[in-house]
Amino acid sequence: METVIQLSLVFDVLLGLGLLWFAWRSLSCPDLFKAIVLFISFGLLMALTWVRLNAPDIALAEAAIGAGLTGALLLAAWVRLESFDALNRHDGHSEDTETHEK
Amino acid sequence: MIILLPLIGALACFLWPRRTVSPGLITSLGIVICVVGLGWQLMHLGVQRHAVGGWGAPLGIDLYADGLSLLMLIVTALVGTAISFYASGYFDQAKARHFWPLWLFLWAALNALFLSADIFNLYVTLELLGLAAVALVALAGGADALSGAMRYLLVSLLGSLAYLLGVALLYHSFGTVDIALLAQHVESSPAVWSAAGLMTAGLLMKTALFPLHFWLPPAHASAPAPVSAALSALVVKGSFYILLRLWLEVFPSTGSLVGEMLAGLGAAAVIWGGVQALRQTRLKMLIAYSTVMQLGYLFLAFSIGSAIAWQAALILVLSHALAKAAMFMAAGNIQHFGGHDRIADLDRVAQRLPLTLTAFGLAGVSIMGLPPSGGFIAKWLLLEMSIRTGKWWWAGIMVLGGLLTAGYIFKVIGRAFTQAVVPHEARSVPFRMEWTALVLAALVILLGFFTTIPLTLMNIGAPFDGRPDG
Amino acid sequence: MNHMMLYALVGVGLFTIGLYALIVHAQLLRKILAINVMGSGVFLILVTLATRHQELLPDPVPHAMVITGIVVAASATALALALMLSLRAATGQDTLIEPSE
Amino acid sequence: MKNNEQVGKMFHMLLILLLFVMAVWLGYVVLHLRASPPGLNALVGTSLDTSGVSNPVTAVLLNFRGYDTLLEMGVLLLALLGVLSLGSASDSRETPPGLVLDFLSRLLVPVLILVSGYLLWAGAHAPGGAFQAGAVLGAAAVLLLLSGWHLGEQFSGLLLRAVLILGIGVFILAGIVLIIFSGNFLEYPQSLAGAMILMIETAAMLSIGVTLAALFQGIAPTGGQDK
Repeated sequence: METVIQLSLVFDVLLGLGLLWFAWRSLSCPDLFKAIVLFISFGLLMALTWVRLNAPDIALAEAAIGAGLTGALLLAAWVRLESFDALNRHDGHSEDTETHEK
Repeated sequence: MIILLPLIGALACFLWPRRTVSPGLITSLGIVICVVGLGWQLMHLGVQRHAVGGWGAPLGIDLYADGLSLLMLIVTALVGTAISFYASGYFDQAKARHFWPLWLFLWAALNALFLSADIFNLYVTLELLGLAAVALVALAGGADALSGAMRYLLVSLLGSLAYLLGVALLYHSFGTVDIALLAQHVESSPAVWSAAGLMTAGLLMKTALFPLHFWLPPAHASAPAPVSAALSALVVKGSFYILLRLWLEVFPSTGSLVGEMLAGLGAAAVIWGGVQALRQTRLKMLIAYSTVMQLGYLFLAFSIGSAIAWQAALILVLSHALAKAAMFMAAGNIQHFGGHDRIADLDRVAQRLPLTLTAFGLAGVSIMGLPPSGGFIAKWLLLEMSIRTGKWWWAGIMVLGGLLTAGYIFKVIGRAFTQAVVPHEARSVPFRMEWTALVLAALVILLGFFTTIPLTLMNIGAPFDGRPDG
Repeated sequence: MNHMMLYALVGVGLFTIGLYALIVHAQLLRKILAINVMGSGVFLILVTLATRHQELLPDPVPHAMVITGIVVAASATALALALMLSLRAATGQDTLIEPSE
Repeated sequence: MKNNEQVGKMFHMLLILLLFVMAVWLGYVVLHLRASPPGLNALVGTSLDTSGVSNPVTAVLLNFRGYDTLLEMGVLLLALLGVLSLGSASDSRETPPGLVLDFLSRLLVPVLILVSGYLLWAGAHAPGGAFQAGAVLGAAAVLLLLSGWHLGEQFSGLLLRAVLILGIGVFILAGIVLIIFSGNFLEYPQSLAGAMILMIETAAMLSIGVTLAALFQGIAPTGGQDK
């Protein structure tokens, strides 16, 4: 019994740290595409957290809407941004997106 | 139901995009009739409470209408109808099909907001309001408007999240999200302070109180004219209304440090907004900064705190809504007429658009707080109360603010009367666009003579007695 | 008090990280991500606080609120992304611009 | 220039400090909330029998706080209106769907539709419900879009718009009809509550699915069909 509680505590700590880590990486990594992928993984971790918190309804919503749909929208938007960049480069006045990064 | 009507209107406009104008106008008139009906109910039957779904708080959501909500609904109905008429002349076919559903959604959100008695439900209406407003700003197209809209969206979302976090803390402290029930239970604790702080900060952001006003001028100035009118006249008042409700009913505020702080920020907004408005070279930017400034006045009431001060603030809300809508419409006419809104090149508008300029002038009278106008009564009451409560420094701020306002209003009017050297390629302004602006401006002057009517109306249910009355 | 409260702290952390990133980063897509992370933090707090008593079933009201919140957040994100793309098409930038005179 | 940088750095440090203080304070507050949260748990429990569904979350979403959900559908539709009003400044770059994607969509779409139907049905008594089901349906539609199936001409059609507003429309209509019958907006009579909720949810699911797909179309690169 003791060990089960211990184990679940370890699991919770790991999951919590994982959430924070993914969020931080997603918001700070210089590559936008990676950031989006990290964000989607973050959403899936959130879904896992909802299950852990006894909230399966939210877990479903988060996985479907939070991670899935938002993720799809983000990726779609990213592709559009990239194609703008490609177009610009083609026209000769290339502009580097990464300059806006800190 | 006042909320449903615009919603249905919005849906109808979305469904049949080719003929949006007539359902839009019919809906506007319908809302006016509904609001009048609600007013009649309130006057004869007193405060109304409606339990949606029949559950009642705390399980369900309650709608609640007293004098305060009624007054806000009336302002919205008046200005909203004017905006509808104005917009029916302003937009071309392609824009109109997007404008009408969005605008009616915005109206629905406002009405829902003024009637809600549930802080989580208020969150949803805030989001509805914010998204509608942002989409409307973006309707103008062009880099300025899009950037303004984007900034507005981010600020609005941030404000909502801060507000929601406050809601979470309150819910878990007291197990309810109903305003009246919260008012009975709330006691001072760190959680309540944090909730109050978070919600206030979030709402201030949306109300654009100095120094959180940075997003307002670009968004309001770059939007299409009827939208600017709606934003400045109504949308910022929505979050102000929630602030008022919260501090009057939920959080014990009177005489506290927070009230003084809000009033201090308000005073800063008056000065800063005034100076910035004087410095602008574009008419719509000037009017937008004037909004920042006039919003500052409202927050002075948080320090003075007496019932009369609150009433004065609400009269100011009413007159500012009318006057500012008229001003933005006038600016829209000028822009439509000359194709630009550079103040330096405003010459000869006086001869060409006499109605528009009269509207601008009349609205200016109220904004400056000169008699006879609603703005005068409101500012006079505020002034008197601040001196009577011994807080004369606010009176000083108000006088200084009045001078600044006079400065920028005359800057515009003076320019408009100078002779032009180069004749403009002018487009004619639709008849109803000029008249709508004028009617609104005339209303605000009339308000100066009939201040007692809104005063009686807003006291139904005694929302300012500092006591919850749920 | 139980160790579920850990997640409330994580929620606070997410809210803070998101706010930091929102202010510091100029790129709009990043700001949108940041807002979403902040939202997740708020939702986490909203639900976790309901689990303070383990013997009770989880409180469904915050759950419903969070589902509402998730849908609202997704809608707002969609609008934000569309705005960002239009802005990009209009200005060639993916950051906010100062209003021109 | 250097001066500017230093000011920026100081501002940055100040920001971190402020946020840190905020986080610690919030953490403290969160951990020290009043020990006895009343919650609405008990109340939901006792009212659940009369709500027409046995999943408490669905009961809250569709019955007790159904009005929130109504407005929320409004938010969703509004977002779509906003996206549409921005118009697609899209480049007309068509990517032919890969073989894998094509195959995947053929296989997955029917499964997803089935899943969404199940989620909708299960929502009454188990985790699930209109939003989750709608999202899955939306995912199916997005897959279709990705594999080159365009909404195209129909997109501006009356039929599509009718489906988009179906959810909120049925919701409002139900509310108004219920005013007449029970005196309160959205007050379900007990015997019909289950059926009405299912009806509203079905309409909502369809609308949500199509709205989400349309949102995707509004943003996605392959969405532009105007050459």
